[in-house]
Amino acid sequence: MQIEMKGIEKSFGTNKVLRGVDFDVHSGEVHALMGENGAGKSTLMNILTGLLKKDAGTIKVDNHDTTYASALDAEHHGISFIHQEMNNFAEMSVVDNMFLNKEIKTKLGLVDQKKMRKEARQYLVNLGSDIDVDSKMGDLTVGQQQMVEIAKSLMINAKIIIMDEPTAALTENETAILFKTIRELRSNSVGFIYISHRMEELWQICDRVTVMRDGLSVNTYQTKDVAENQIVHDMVGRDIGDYYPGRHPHLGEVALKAEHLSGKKFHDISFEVHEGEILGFSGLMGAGRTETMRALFGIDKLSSGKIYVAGKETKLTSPSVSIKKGIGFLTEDRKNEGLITEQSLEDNIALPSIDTFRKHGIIDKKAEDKFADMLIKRLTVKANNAQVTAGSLSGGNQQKVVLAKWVGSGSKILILDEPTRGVDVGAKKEIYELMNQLTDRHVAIIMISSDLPEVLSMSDRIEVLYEGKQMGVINAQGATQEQVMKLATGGK
Amino acid sequence: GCGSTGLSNSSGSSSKVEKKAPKDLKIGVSISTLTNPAFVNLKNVISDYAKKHGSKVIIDDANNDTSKQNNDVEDLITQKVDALIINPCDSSAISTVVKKANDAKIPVICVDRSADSGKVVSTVASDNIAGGKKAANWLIEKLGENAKIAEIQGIPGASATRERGKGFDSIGDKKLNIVTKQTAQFDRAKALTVTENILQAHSDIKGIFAQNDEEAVGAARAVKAANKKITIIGFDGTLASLNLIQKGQITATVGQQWNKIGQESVQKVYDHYQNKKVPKNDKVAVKIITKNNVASFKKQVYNK
Amino acid sequence: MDKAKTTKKKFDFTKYMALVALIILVIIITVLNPQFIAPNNLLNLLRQASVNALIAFGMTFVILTSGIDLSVGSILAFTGAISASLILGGTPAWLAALIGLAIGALLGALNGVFITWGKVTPFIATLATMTIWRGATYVFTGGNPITGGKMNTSFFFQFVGQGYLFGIPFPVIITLIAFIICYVLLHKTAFGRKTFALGGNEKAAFVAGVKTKKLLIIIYTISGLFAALAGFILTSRLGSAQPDAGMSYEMDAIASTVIGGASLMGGKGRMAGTLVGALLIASLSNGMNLLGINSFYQQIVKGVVILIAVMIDSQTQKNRE
Amino acid sequence: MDKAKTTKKKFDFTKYMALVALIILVIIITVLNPQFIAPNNLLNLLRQASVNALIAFGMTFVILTSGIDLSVGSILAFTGAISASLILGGTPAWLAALIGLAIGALLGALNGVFITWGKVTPFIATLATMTIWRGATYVFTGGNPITGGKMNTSFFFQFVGQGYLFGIPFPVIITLIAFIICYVLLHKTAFGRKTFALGGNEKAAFVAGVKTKKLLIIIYTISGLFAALAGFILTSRLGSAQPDAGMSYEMDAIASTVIGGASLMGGKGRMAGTLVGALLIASLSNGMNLLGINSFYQQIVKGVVILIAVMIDSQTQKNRE
Ligand SMILES: Nc1ncnc2c1ncn2[C@@H]1O[C@H](COP(=O)(O)OP(=O)(O)OP(=O)(O)O)[C@@H](O)[C@H]1O
Ligand SMILES: Nc1ncnc2c1ncn2[C@@H]1O[C@H](COP(=O)(O)OP(=O)(O)OP(=O)(O)O)[C@@H](O)[C@H]1O
Ligand SMILES: [Mg+2]
Ligand SMILES: [Mg+2]
Repeated sequence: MQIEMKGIEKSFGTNKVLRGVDFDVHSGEVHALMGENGAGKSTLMNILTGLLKKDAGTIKVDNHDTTYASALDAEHHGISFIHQEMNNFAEMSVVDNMFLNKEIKTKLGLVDQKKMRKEARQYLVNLGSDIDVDSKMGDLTVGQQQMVEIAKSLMINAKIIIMDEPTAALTENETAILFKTIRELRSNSVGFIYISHRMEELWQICDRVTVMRDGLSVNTYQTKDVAENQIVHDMVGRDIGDYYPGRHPHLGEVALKAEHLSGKKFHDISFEVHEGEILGFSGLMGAGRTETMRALFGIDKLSSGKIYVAGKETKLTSPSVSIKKGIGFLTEDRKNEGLITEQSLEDNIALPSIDTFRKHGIIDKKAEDKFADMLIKRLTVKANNAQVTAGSLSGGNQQKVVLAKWVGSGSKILILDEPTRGVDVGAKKEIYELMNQLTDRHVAIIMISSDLPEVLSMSDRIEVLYEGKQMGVINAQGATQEQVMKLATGGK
Repeated sequence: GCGSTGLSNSSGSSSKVEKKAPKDLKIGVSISTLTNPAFVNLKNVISDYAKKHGSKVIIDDANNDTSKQNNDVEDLITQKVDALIINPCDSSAISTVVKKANDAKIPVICVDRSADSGKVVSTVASDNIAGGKKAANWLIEKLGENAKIAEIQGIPGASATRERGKGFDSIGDKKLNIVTKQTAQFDRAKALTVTENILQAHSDIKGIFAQNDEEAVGAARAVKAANKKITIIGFDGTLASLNLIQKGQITATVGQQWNKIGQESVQKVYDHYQNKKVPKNDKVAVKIITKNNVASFKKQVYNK
Repeated sequence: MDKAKTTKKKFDFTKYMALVALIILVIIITVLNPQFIAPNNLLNLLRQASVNALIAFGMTFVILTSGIDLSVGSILAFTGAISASLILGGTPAWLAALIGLAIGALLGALNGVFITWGKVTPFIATLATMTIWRGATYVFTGGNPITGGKMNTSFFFQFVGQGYLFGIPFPVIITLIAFIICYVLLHKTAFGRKTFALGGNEKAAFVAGVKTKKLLIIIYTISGLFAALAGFILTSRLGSAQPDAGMSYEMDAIASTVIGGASLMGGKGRMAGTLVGALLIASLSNGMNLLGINSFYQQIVKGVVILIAVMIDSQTQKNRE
Repeated sequence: MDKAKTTKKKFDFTKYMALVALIILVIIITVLNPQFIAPNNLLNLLRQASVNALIAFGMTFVILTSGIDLSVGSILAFTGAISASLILGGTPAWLAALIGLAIGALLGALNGVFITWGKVTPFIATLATMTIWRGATYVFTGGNPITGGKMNTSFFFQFVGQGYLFGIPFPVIITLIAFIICYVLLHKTAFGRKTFALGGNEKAAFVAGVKTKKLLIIIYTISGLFAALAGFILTSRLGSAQPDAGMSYEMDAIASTVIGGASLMGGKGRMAGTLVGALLIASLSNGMNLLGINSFYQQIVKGVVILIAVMIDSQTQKNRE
């Protein structure tokens, strides 16, 4: 199968998102699609699979002009789309998720649960997965959910599989399994369109890469013939050099100290972080890093342990208490816990500090406006003004808005959970620079990251967790990926 | 026979009533609503009278819901009461359970409203149609023919609304100038609002017929607030309206003799179990209550 | 054998909270008044439950989609009145019933259209149609019950609400059949899967090719249809179409569904749960009548029982997570 | 100056759909019956709107959190009955009013507790308490209105519902003051911001330090408080506490809020919109009374108007996106 898209254009209202994109893919290759947040990658794929209508351009499938009426139509023609945001049904079982809208029916027209179960299990086994097909989708880890999605593509005998940031939430292990699967399928002449913000994956798994910028396709390369710099340059339109700015910490007093923290998914975690320090938390997905920090911040219950803020023992029973103590928490789930997407940047940014704008009980709107404008400028959020809704921004800019609100609330201790997940390289660099600026002003940062190069480059020390237990702490200076991985996989 | 398919799952033949004294009787009472003072009073009269004679009473309240009432009566039948006193929400809808009671050979007395079909020992009721006619005639007498009046109707579809309206309109439509008919759902607050609005649209009306006393009370408040002199006649004879008649804020009401209705209905049960002859219909007279006779009526019905 | 065992999930106690509550209730009432479990009373109870149960079956589909249908009571009254007047006018009762059902389905579909194409939230759309069809019923009937005439002589008409088959009230049999159909439809067909999917994640369902608008319209159609079926049965039971029939029935239906474990957020619910919920509510009313509890207190007890039943359910759900 | 201009958004017509609808309605009614805009009638209309408006103000907060409060009518009746019986018993009217308000607030808080700690969805929690407090009202009053005695002689009691200040009915003045307080509270204070945040994304608000449980309880308390205030005014207007007062008032309040642009999904709504919604509903009833429209048709018209108003709103919202 051969797909050729030419001169694709698309506008949302007055916002012209695609301005003439050329892209092609054929069976048996993995073709990467790279580009900054908001470059239009997902939109292009939505057009290909019939979820959106193009304004102009042609799509040729095996040299025939083709427009799919719906995602289902595209699937019938062998094109499967694994979306960026998990499009599944948390309350339904794995089988039901896999067979939704393509149920196997008995002669009576009822669903043939037995047959569906058997087939579902078979597809998963083929992928080397032992997921229980009767368990609720919502009970699976993100990686397992991803596997189910891939099994779904196999189920329809897809000739072309589109993966939109599949590894953003996968563990190293799961990523390895995924890549193995992709390679196998590729050798069985399945084609892939592979969207990712992770540079290194280009050379691990992709044959060709097309770079998009501002709704245009800039260049297409054979990956073996191109260097990272070139891709980055094409993506952001300029050279950004090494996007890890490096660390030059000046450590102050101990800002936060945790002793023997235990909770649902972690046991006996102790650590301390100094003013001006970035303490990295590494580990495989599900290692319990998020749970530890959620409990520390007061979102979930801590079953035991002591916390000292600036040397004094403190009970952080709820986020509001933690905020008062000068702690901020950028959650890993931006959409559900970080932002109120329907509300303005200003409302979002001012929320944790809203009580400080009270003047005789009334909000001082002018002061609030100024505050929001100042933070938007300082964190270089790309937005027309502070009144646009948070949901209308690209991922990287949304992340900066979340950072802005914690910076604005005067946090002396910032917990950043996957701060650059789903964020393009340009924005990534800006976020790293921001982190450096903050530590220069004596803010203590705890950074959870599943991105090893990021942890190694941006932390001063690295705590490694494995299955809820603390495996050890590594000085980031001179540490290697192997060192971290060894601890993260439980090795000593 | 037709086996187990049919309209009834019990069968049998009728037999003579076995004599029972009041103190041996368990009487099931189903009242249409207990949120209307008139029916609360009816309930009290029935239960006082029955208890005075040593009978047991079980009282259910249908909440103005015909199908709840059917359920209630079925449940009373299950409890094997000796007699049913039913104050139907609706004459037609009650018939099916009356038939069930007939099947179970439980005598039924209907109060205030009749049952369209099924065997009823006796129906004790005020004559609502006659009451409506009386109200119309009284207004004509008081205000003259073709006087401009407003009619405030009850809950659409309720039998009291239909019958009182039917009686009133049968005369009023011809001999009075009914400028507007609006519903206030038998509700005091709604009657207040509706009357305010009616006074706005028709500032020259001379009289108001409210289909129950709750509405009359609401109307009276609106009239008083607007500083108007308008003749108001209600229906029921509740304490609240009798008090306002004494104060001159309501001119009159079509008074039902709840005490008589309640006592008679229980007495019919007793008579039935003494094998006495019980009249099929006991129309308890309604009468126009005005300032002149309100005191004695109040004494008679409420003992106040 | 062994394989089947491993795939079987372990017994999930929390799924049966409503049933446990029902059993406890039945035991309490029976202890206080043994007449409660007399076969005759149980048949009564089932018949009393049937109208609400039927409405609740339709409501279950609606609630699964995170919708709500407040208009069921008005549709019940409107279609009941139309069927009754058709019978009076000489239409064969079975045809009148069919026409009533068809109109119920149509009004349900209309709700669906307002919700999908009109983009009005279900609560408001059905609040509006509740008012409209109630008004229409009053206009149609002139506020009078429709009764008498051929309604008293038609065997079919009488049988539907008042008849017995093998000693079991016919409405109970209808409800049982309806339950089986709904159960299969919801839990054993592609339609049911799509309903769950739509309720769980409407966007994802759409992406997966579920025709969400069409599905929603069908679901509201089902709700309207069941309201009309309940309406015909009620009309037959009462021997009369009351213009104010079915008022506030939506609340009991919703309560039954939620007691049965459905979530108003959608995506969660079971037909058997709804049936149990409807039985619980009917047992409560019937039981309190048998116990001679003052009707004022009945309301309080009912509210408290609903609250407790739902609270136990949500607490156990929480612990499960 | 310049800066202020750039941050100002351009005039957003779609925000004022409800107002446009109200104006159109007023024009239509006035053309058909000019008495409608007689000052006297307008004052009447405002007074008639006040009870619903007060309830709707409280409901706006609730709906903003994606909640719902079905119990307002029962709280109104219950607190009205308690205040009235206190006055009869010799308590000074102002104290009776305060006690009524306090109980209303308490019952509201109880709703909040069931919803937050009990984890019951607002619809079901308040459906249950609606039943419970209605039953309690019947028990308390024995089904009889509470009236007469000191209620007729207390100036304060009479004045609240029936008095005039500068020629304006006192309930209207109370409503106006309540509106200003609610407006400021919702749009100008941290409390209001948090309410919007909670409605927009409860989890995100919690992480941002909003005490969501406490906030929800306060919001249901406000709703209960306003229901009680409306109850006292209604009791005073009627000179009597009716046990069935306030029945189904929740529906009008919800409709007012939604017509005013609030979304039942939470996070969206405006106090001024709610006021306009309440005025629209009151104008509709008042106007149809003035026009002498058959009460059966009044219901149909009301349903249709609600449907159209909300549909226009959601359609223009769609275009805006
Ligand atoms: N349905 C929509 N309506 C309006 N604008 C949209 C819509 N979908 C996408 N956009 C806008 O189109 C632009 C391109 O979005 P798209 O999701 O295609 O970016 P992307 O390249 O996939 O970014 P990311 O890497 O963050 O996933 C963005 O500015 C986005 O805000
Ligand atoms: N709020 C939540 N509700 C349900 N599941 C969650 C929640 N947060 C995390 N999980 C899941 O629980 C498991 C434990 O993840 P956790 O986030 O604690 O690990 P982690 O080490 O922080 O990993 P990472 O942050 O890389 O996801 C993961 O599979 C995750 O998807
Ligand atoms: Mg994307
Ligand atoms: Mg995590």
